[in-house]
Amino acid sequence: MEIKLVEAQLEAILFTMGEAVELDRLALAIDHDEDTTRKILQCMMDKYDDESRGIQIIELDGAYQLCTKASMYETIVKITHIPKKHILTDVLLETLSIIAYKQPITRLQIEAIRGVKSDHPINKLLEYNLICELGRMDAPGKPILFGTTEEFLRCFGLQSLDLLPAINPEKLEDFKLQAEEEAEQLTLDI
Amino acid sequence: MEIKLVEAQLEAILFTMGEAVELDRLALAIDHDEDTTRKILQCMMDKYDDESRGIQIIELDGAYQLCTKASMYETIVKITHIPKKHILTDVLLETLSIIAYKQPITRLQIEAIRGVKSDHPINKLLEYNLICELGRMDAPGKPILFGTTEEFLRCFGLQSLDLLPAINPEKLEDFKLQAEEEAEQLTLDI
Amino acid sequence: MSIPVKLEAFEGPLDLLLHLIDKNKINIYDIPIVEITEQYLDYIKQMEEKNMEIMSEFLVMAATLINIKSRMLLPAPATEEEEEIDPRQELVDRLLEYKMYKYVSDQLRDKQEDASRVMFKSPTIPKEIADFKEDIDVSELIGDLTLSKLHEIFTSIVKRQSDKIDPIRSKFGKIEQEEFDLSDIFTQIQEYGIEHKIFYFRNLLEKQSTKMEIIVTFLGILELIKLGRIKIEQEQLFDDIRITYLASDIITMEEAGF
Repeated sequence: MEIKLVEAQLEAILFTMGEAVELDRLALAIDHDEDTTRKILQCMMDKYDDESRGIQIIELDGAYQLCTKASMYETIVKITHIPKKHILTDVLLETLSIIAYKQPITRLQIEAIRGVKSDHPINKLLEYNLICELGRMDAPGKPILFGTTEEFLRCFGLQSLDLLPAINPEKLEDFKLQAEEEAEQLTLDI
Repeated sequence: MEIKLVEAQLEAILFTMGEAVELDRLALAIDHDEDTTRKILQCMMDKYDDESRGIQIIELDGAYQLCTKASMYETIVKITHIPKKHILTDVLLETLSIIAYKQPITRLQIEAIRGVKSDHPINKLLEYNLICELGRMDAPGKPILFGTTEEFLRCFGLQSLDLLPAINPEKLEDFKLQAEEEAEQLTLDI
Repeated sequence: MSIPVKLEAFEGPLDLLLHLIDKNKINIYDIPIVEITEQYLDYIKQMEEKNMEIMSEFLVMAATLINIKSRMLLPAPATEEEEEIDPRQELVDRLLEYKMYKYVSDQLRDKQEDASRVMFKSPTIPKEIADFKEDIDVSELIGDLTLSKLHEIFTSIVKRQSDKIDPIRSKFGKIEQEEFDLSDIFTQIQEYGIEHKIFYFRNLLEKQSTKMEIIVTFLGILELIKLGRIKIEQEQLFDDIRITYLASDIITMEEAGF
């Protein structure tokens, strides 16, 4: 049935767009006049009223948008509060150990050691707040220097701190110099 | 009816989250066990099949995600610009196929099949998040093992790795039969 | 014979080989090695690209083809009951496997084409909900990981890295243009000869020498013997070679007629 197809099209459009879409644009997309389109939307809105639906179509000033029903709020709060399982995989551990013992270090330097692109583990470690950006290296492209966070050190206890290279500002400068030299060699090697 | 409410909740969750949500998290959010949750989702998927619906629920390796139906593509293109996905070159696709079918696999194993160095395609596939590191092989040199990601399943419309296009056994049989026939005629045509 | 297809179009040595097999409409199991080898070498000759890394992979395949060719030309060693193993078998297996992956990658391409018609939606979690997303508990994440464990992991990475460096091959370095010009070395040996009259081959290689340098120097010595400008003696096998410079002037390679 043709009307069913049009309903499907409108649902697909509103879903993809996410935001409110004006009636005239919707009408154009489904090849119908605005009056018909409005009627079809109205009809859809009634269907969405069914209690088995968690989403609804709302009208905002002649534009239409798909969104969740207000009654679903608690459920959404609930799912976003279910803690995700975070684990330090071998890949993350390996990357973390390199950063801990070689900091400050750039992404390229990490990749040179690991032999593989490492954006993914680096991003994960940043998300986990185990590493952070220490600044930028004074080298072409101003690459970001990574190091471990205070949080990371705290979790390992102060006693163990001496096992890691301390990052005092002077040392950081030294490291930067070193890192720059290494970066030069890196480019030469490529 | 309670079941209707649960369906509404699941729809709201999937709509809000946008990305794929694992079965165990969905189950926790709606206070049901995973088996029941799976059955409800299955039932919802059937309902979404109706021709008046423009969206569908897809399963990706035990996670569920809401998306438009493929048949809605032309209509959506009419109203909005759809960003081009990464176009995979032959090299990337070939490398990705080998990884998909042979995972977990090391770089050297990939190179042995392709007969050519493969750092570049591997790094590109990592960048596109189509493959990931699975860890390291317990062998000399501890080489990195690669495998495909959820994004890979999504990009190729696969529910799980089991549903990779089968390497057509008939085709292989054909090859073998051909070879046997020819082996009889095989002369050392130097 | 003109070859219209650019070599760069091939993904690798197997790809080129498959192309040739396709082009000649022959079965993988029955590759006429001689013809294919010749065509293959033709392609490599067209290779203008100076990328030695890529080039070397094609050359390895060429060497494999030539190896198979020569094994097929040689009479097979008499074996009792064992069936004769076709020297092409290994190549056939590799080609078949490669071909199969090319075949499935076509299927995957279609799948991707279909799947790209499906649209997703980005998350629309209300801001106030997203905001009270709890922080990740770092100490829980770290769990029973200790610094010494972390150190252990780091050490093993460092160790792995040094293991990776092949002590012999790492000295080969990259494939580069020959740095040692025979005519330069030719002159240098004579200069050394005039100064020292009697010396040892080892003396010529006092600095850390590369394999290539040794070879070129040795070639220089051979040329000078041929010209009668030096005399060499070696007491025993593997003894250092004693060189006596007989001439009293220096000639260039051009003058010597090379």
